Amino acid sequence: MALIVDALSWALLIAGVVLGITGAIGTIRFPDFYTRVHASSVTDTLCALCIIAGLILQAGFTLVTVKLVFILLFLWYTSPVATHALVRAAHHMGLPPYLSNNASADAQKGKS
Amino acid sequence: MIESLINIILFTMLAATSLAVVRLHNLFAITMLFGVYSLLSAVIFVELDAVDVAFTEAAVGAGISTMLILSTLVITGHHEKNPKHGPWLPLVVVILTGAVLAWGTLDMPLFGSLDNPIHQHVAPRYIQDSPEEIGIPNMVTSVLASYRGYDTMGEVVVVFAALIGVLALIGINEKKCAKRQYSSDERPPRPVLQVMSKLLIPYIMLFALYVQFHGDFGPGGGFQAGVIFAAAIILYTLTFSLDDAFDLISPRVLRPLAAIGVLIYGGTGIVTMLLGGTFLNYSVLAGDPKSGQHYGILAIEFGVGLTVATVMMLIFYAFVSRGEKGKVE
Amino acid sequence: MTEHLPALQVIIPLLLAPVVFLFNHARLAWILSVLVSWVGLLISLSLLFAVNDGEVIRYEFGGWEAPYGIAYKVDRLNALVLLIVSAMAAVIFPFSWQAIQKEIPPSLHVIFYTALLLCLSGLLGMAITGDAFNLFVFIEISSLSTYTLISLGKDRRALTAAFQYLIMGTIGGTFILIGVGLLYILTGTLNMADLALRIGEYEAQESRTLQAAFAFLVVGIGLKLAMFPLHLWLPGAYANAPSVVSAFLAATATKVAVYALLRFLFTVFGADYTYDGMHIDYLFIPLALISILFASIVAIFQRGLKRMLAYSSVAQIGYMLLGIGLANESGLTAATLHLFNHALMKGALFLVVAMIFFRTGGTSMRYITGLGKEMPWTMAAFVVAGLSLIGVPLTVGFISKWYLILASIERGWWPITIVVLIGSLIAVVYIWRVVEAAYFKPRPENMPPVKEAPAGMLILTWILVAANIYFGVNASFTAGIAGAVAAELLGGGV
Amino acid sequence: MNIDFVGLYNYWVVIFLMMVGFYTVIAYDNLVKKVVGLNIFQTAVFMMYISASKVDGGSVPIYSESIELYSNPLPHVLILTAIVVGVAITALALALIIRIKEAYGTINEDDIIRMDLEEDARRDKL
Repeated sequence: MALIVDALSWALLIAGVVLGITGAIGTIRFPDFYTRVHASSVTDTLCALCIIAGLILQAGFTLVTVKLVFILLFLWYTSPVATHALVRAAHHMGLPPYLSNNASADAQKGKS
Repeated sequence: MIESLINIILFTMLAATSLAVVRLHNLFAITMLFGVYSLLSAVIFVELDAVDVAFTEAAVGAGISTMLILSTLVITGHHEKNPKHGPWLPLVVVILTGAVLAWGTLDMPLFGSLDNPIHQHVAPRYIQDSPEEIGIPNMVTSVLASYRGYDTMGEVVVVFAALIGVLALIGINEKKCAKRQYSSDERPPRPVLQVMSKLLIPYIMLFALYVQFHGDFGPGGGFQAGVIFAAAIILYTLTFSLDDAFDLISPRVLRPLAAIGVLIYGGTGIVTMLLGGTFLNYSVLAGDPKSGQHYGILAIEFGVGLTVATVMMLIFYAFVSRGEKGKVE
Repeated sequence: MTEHLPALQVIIPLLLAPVVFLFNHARLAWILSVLVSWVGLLISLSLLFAVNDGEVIRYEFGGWEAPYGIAYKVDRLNALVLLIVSAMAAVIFPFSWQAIQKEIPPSLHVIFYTALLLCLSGLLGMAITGDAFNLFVFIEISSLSTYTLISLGKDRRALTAAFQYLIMGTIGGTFILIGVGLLYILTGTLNMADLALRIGEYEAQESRTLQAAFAFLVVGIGLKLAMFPLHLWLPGAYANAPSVVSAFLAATATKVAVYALLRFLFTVFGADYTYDGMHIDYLFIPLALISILFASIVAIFQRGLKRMLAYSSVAQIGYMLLGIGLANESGLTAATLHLFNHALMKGALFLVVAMIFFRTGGTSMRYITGLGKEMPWTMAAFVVAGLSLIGVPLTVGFISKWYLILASIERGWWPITIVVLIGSLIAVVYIWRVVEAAYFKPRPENMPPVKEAPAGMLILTWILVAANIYFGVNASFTAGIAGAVAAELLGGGV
Repeated sequence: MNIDFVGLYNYWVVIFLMMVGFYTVIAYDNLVKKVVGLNIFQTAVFMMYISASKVDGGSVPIYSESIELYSNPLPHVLILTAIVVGVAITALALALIIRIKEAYGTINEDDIIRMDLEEDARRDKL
């Protein structure tokens, strides 16, 4: 039983780490601001879920579990709002999104 | 082994981040990277067992400092001119100094060894006796509030002095804006943000109270609690408007509270003096020295929390009102 | 209550600052500050008399014994510096009310007094504490309030001067923090007396870490006391701050920094390590000589009176460093004595500047021309204090220089004597420029007529001028204390 | 001399950070960037203290019956104070920068020095 829990927890942790790295790569490699925000949101959601679930399995069911669940809840609550605020601010500043090939020149201008 | 590896990796990341901060020219980007740098420092502090410090660094370095730099950039603009003179002279000075220093470290006591003199002389007393003498498990709080309580009072006065400086320099413009909050085009309503932060703010305040009163048992204390409480009001100001925040907590209320916080701390010391102890000797506050210590720490932590929270809010108000409403008349 | 005197010395101004801020009433703030400064003077006098026979007063905060808690320790050196700071406050605080009416907008008067009280308590706390980290905390209290006070100056340059001082002061403060940290890493304690006991082992080993700590502390404190190549912040800060602030800072801030240097060099590291191990004399003597000559010459060419006096301060700090560098009892006596004497003369000179500003609205040479007839008492005070700065016999300036010359002859380095004399001659030149303009040139046509300064301001300035002469004629009290301090410092021990 | 890499690495990074901060303060003209540099410089010192407080195998200094070995709590207390001092200085410095911007119209040190010199030259003509 302990072995299964341990294996599951490690699987979750590794999945979380992979997702986190994916998000980081996306944030660097994607072409413009909006797509980058999109990439980074992976780390806030599924990556956070996997890592915290993995940690819960590691810690066993104690007070720490409750705290971890709270962390997850607040993370899920706040990061979409923060992303929303970020994108909204960028939109209001007049940053054009990267659309199709003929619009891309404008996007490049807006970014620089 | 794995601990040393984590340690080395984290420190290397910190060094890399600092280089990135220096090499960038957009001040907004520098500020955000500086926030990252602070968070990374906080992680290192956790890894080195300094949880209270990590908490403070995260709240102050990544939170308040970044916030203040951003609100300054709103006023000053965020493009750095290219420096006209070459970087060589400062670079040579810096590399030489660094080399001399690195040479000087070679016979430093090694990292992590229990035999180091730093762990031998004064520290064991705090570790072994403070749970008995003070009666609270968090040794950092014991040392902070009791053994070296006078330093902490100085720290509160430093915060107060910063407030005095900011008020002297930029002041808080309390004049109301002529109703532009929700109607004008440049500042449309923000339903998502406003609803969500309304839901969040009570929890932030609750957490601040928890940190304030749980500081004896876990990481936290007056300083961290004060910053978190101020963060709730800052969030409110950002999602609503400065005028709404002034209606909620007016600077006129906050100003005296900042002074009162310092006076609560000092007053505790005066009371202990009158009761026959030396300044800040809480043991005389009650018949039993241990409960005396408890009352004393409770009182001074409250003073710290009050001053820090009010000063942080006031400084934030000062910066934002300068940006939005211009000079104080 | 007498056993609490060391704590009360610092705590009364420290806690009155928030009280003043709370009442938010300018005149009340001034009255309270004046009362506090006078009470502070009484406390420091009684402390000085209590320790004058060589006794040491200790005070343990929180009731924790010394290396575990923070302790104050008052010996003759502490008491002397406390007396300098609180005596200057006792004269300058009453003076300030009229002076700030013309220099600081009324809405900031309460804030000005809050910052002034914080600065006073910071300086007093630096001068009395026996704990190395507590010293850092009080350095920062005084520095933060000093930046605020300087930035209250009228000209926009006050802002840049305050910013420059903030950057250099923070680097200095951080260097001190590094030095203290290295000492703590080596010994595991922060109490100065305890450090002195535990440091010997590393001194014998020639530990590099200890040498680094020494260097950081000397450079850090050197930034705070405007040691010659690190003095760049000082002229701008003194020249652009409100006049009262310049007077208070010139008379106290650098003195307290010199005290901190003495405390670390002699009490913590010990005279043997300082001179024989680290050869601080080879560093200080050349720096001191350069600063005496260079800063004095630069002072001649300054347009503004305040800037001139600021450069003269850099030169005077050179005399103190020279006294430390000469490494004998007369030299240290001269340095200690000059702390007191320089406070008296610079305090008086800057108060004169404040009065000139009060009546004419400016302090550059243009405004001084022909003032000898219009403001006779003010300019007479300037002349007497100026003579003291030059080092004319029967003034305090002479006593300090006398001991310096004595020390250089004892050490067998008579060329130093010549430099000291040349320094005095240059001082004659820059003081004479002002005297010439004030007495021997007519008032320019386009300048409005001026009246003599108000009696209250004059009386306070003349108290300092009289002290310049009194302690110059009868130096036995101050020289006695300075001599005992010097013997104690060189003898090591705590 | 036998150099212990792991035992001294932290201090070397501390020195590196200090020098990065120091370089930022002296080599750049933008005042905000100087303040950021100052902060990096101070953080480096925090790292030095906290590195020294760590004991191998030690634990967070919060008393618990099951734990024997704790890290040293005293440097934590000192650095808490130092962090607060740091933010106080940052706030004051930024307020000064705002005023400088309003008074000079720029926050570039070179330009400020130039404007001051020009002003001096004008006053000399008077």
